[in-house]
Amino acid sequence: MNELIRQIRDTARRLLEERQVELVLGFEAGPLPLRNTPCFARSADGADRLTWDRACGLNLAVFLDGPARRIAILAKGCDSRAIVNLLKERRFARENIVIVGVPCEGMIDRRKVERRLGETDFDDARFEGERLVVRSGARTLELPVAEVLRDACRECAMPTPVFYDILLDGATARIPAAGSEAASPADRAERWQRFEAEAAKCIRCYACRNVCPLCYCRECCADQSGPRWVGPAPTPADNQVFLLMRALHLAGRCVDCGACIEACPVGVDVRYLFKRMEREVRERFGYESGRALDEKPPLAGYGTDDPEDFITDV
Amino acid sequence: MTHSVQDPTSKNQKSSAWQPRILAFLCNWCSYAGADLAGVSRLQYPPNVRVIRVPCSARVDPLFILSAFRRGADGVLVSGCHPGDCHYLAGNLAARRRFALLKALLDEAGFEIDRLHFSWVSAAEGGRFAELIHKVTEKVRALGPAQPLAKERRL
Amino acid sequence: MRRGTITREDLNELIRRWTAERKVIAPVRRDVVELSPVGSADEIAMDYSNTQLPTKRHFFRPSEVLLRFDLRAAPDRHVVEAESDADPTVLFGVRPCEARSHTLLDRVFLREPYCDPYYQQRRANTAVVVLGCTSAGPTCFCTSVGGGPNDHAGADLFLTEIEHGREAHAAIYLLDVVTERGASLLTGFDLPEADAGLIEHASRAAAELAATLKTIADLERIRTAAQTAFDDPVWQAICLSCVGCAACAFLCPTCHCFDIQDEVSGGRGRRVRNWDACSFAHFTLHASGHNPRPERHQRCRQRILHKFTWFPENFGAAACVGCGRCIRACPMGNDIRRWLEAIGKKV
Amino acid sequence: MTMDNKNHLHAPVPQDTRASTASVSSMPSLSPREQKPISNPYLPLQTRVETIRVETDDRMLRTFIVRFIRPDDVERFRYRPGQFAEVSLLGRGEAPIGIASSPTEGDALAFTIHRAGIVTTAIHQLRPGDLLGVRGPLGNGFPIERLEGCNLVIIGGGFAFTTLRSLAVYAMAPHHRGRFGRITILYGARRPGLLLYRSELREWQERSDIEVFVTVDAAEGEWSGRVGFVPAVTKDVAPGSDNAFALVCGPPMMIKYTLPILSDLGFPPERILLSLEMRMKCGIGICGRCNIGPKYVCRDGPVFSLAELKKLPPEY
Repeated sequence: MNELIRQIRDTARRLLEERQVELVLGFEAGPLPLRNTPCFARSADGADRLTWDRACGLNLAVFLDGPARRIAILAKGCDSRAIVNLLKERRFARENIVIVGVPCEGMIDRRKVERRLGETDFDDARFEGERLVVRSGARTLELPVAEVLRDACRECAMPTPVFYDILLDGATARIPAAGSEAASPADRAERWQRFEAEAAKCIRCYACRNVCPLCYCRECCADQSGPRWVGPAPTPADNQVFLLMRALHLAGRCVDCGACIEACPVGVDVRYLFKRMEREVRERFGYESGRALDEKPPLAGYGTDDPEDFITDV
Repeated sequence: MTHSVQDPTSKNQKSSAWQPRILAFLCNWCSYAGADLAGVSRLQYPPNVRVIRVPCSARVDPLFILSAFRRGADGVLVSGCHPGDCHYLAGNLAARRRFALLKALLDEAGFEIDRLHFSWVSAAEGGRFAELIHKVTEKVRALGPAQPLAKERRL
Repeated sequence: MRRGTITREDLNELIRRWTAERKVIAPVRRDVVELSPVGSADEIAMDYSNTQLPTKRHFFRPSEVLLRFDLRAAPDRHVVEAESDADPTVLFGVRPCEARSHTLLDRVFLREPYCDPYYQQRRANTAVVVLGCTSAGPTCFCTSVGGGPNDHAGADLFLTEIEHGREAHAAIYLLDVVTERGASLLTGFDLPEADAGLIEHASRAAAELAATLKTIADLERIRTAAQTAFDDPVWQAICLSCVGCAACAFLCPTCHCFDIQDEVSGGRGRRVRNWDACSFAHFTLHASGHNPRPERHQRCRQRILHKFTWFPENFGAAACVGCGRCIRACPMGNDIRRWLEAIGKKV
Repeated sequence: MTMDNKNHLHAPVPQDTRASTASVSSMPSLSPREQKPISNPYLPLQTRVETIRVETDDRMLRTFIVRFIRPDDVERFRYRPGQFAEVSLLGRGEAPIGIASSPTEGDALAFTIHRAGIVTTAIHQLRPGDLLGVRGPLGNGFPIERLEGCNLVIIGGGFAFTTLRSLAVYAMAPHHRGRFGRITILYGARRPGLLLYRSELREWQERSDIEVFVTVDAAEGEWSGRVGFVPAVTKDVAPGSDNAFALVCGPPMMIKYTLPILSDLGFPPERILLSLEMRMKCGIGICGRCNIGPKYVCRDGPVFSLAELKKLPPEY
């Protein structure tokens, strides 16, 4: 057991024993390699199940408005930013949650591993320093961790939470890579092809929406039936409208935690749309999602001198 | 699993018979009145625009716009009061943020963004409205029938 | 049942013949292994664990036109039945669990007196060539639900690799002719009889593989869960981290719920059925606002009991083939095997 | 409960293209393009709206009398009381609606439709002469054969009275009346303006061969009839349970309080029949949303005996 896991368990146990919280949200080992699953720890026993490694890619903030009144949550940098946004949107009371910040080394993109293997199944995966060793049947593959990290993690500027109640000592926090937002093709038709190809994969299971802590509408526009804005059929146009609307509804709110990409069972990845929204919001409105609790969300207000470069003039 | 919903006769070719169908959301207080003035002043502009009157440009949810394209509009125009002139003080300023993001998003996705226009037309600007419709219609016409996002052009 | 041997080379020749006269859909390795129409045998992956998506979408489309209508036509011609696209097809190289799932879906879609014509036509026009398993994936539990690496249910032809060969084309397979339809695929092909030793060897290998698969305890007893554990808190406990998406249902080879919607534009339109799932809250929502299953644990319970209690009651087998896709697909890492074990302790 | 297969919308599946559920490997041989046309249970039959009657003073319920456009569809749609149909408006969708008419009333069908969702709201906009799709008849209906020779106690509340009306009219028809014993009808609504089929109820009350009790929760206007909740009136009237069936349809609260009274009156659960409502799509037991445990309301129901329901989970 490594030092970080020991800290996590100790902290969880203490919070539960001191009755500061009823529940600690963390991760425990999942049924499959590289798949830690949410752990709902309510006792010292539960706390001892908690674990941590580079396969804790889900965003636990999705459970914050649920199963208990006072909750402690283990939060990576991106998770803590999601919590900031949820607090701004008054989803729960600040005093009811204890944020346990976990410095993040970056999470594995399972899809990248699968693509390297050419299989969705692997029997075993373990970390050996900066290498990931994956076994599938008789094949063993050694991959440098850096190559199979999520793009979001490779580009993450805030891997260590900036908003927390307790910050665990993670001297291992990685140094963020230089910002390298994946460039989109300059050619419009190529961009459309890319989007069309991603949207075509979508089966409309809504895993992306449902794992997203910020996608909490009581009734999603994709489910509304009167009027029916987005058809429920996984047809090209309906998928495209769904994905575009999701990106738009998360503009200025998405924290690039990557949970939706991780969740997708068929590998739809439209992170670049979300990144474009992030960039626009930053450049146009000077706003960073989840940076500070006292910054007003850009779409909750307006500016008198916002750029008008997109306006058709005559 | 995909259904062919496109009409092969009206797609892929910019025949002279084809006329773009443009949906315009006009705010009740300025742009709709501007359109009215254009009509009263007998200004000529292309008949390709179908107008939906809305109380304010801020009433226009991006979902309306995507839905219009999904249902086969070739172009969409949203027009409201000039910044500072909003009947509801700042509706158009709030809308401006949303539209900026929508347009950037569609650009990123590779949608032909010249199909989507935002503008400001006041109640006194009948001439400007006619000019705007000329400009928008020509831009959309140049692009031909909309393909991306369109589902229900012909079922 | 006739049993012969066939080399990969001869198999490729057969596939070439099939592609000339019908559609051949087979596993193809892209990013991961996917079912896809193929033009030649070279594209087919024969060395794979399982495809990302199940074969049900071939018979039961994610979105399917049930009828078309034109409100401008004469009143008795408003409705036009959707044209069939059930082309003659060979579904080649699918896993035994997939073929088994077809036999389960048959029980629903072809149950008398109603017969789903869209499903029926595709089923009637599709031959299934199964590739028996020689290894098991980490989520496989087919033996727990009546299947197995050598399960012939739903197969028209059944292939078992008996010699891997140094190079791909050198592989040798045992070929079982399971049905008439399978035999018709071999018309004009001289299939050498397999010798008893080979058959013996293949079935021993399959049995050994089956023995390595962990079985789920108490699965039989779970059939009584609706009676004995319907109100048990176990349902709330297992579904704590379920977020209510449909990844499990849409990737399940046997889940078959659907929705029917009309799409219309300018007087013309179509009535379409789309996949739907019991995990969605609006699945059972009445127009009045009443919902028989408003809570998440009720919906999880529905999913489990439908598969392991009620489907067996109605159709004589669990609505599960143990492919394990739901385990892999679950974004929250829920594992149906753990769920079943937890429930099994309560019945 | 037995199902009358003769009544179904389409011909049986041809033997050679039918997959047996018993044996898993009996699919037919494959020959290119061999597709027999089979009748399609998803296709609606087109009807034309003949008459529309506003039933209640809140205008939320209307009765639509419709007639098939193709004369031979009448024969394809032979139904029994208690069955329902997927009523559809092309472009809007389908909604499951109980058949309010009785097969004894001729070729026209009646649907009394509550305006609730998208489809029913659109149907309420229809005018005489408009088209309405009808897919069915679906469901088991009331078990007429079992009811034969028995007394019928028909208890309805609010707008759930539609299929009970079908049964009542069926049983009262001259050539059927003799097949049943005493017929007692108890029907209630919240107030007089919400009673369905008011003029018909008055006619029934004139008849000597049936007993009709109409009640409202609260009187208003010129109402001179009974005032009281259906369960209370049931207790009051106390229909005998000897050789009798109780057929109950109504809102959940009415059912909840009526059932114990029926038990007290000596009705065994096997002889209390209820007709259920559930969200449905396919109507033929495939799409999976109207189940109560292993039973599909669309296919195994909508009529269940209380004895059957007691064996099912309380999820409806």
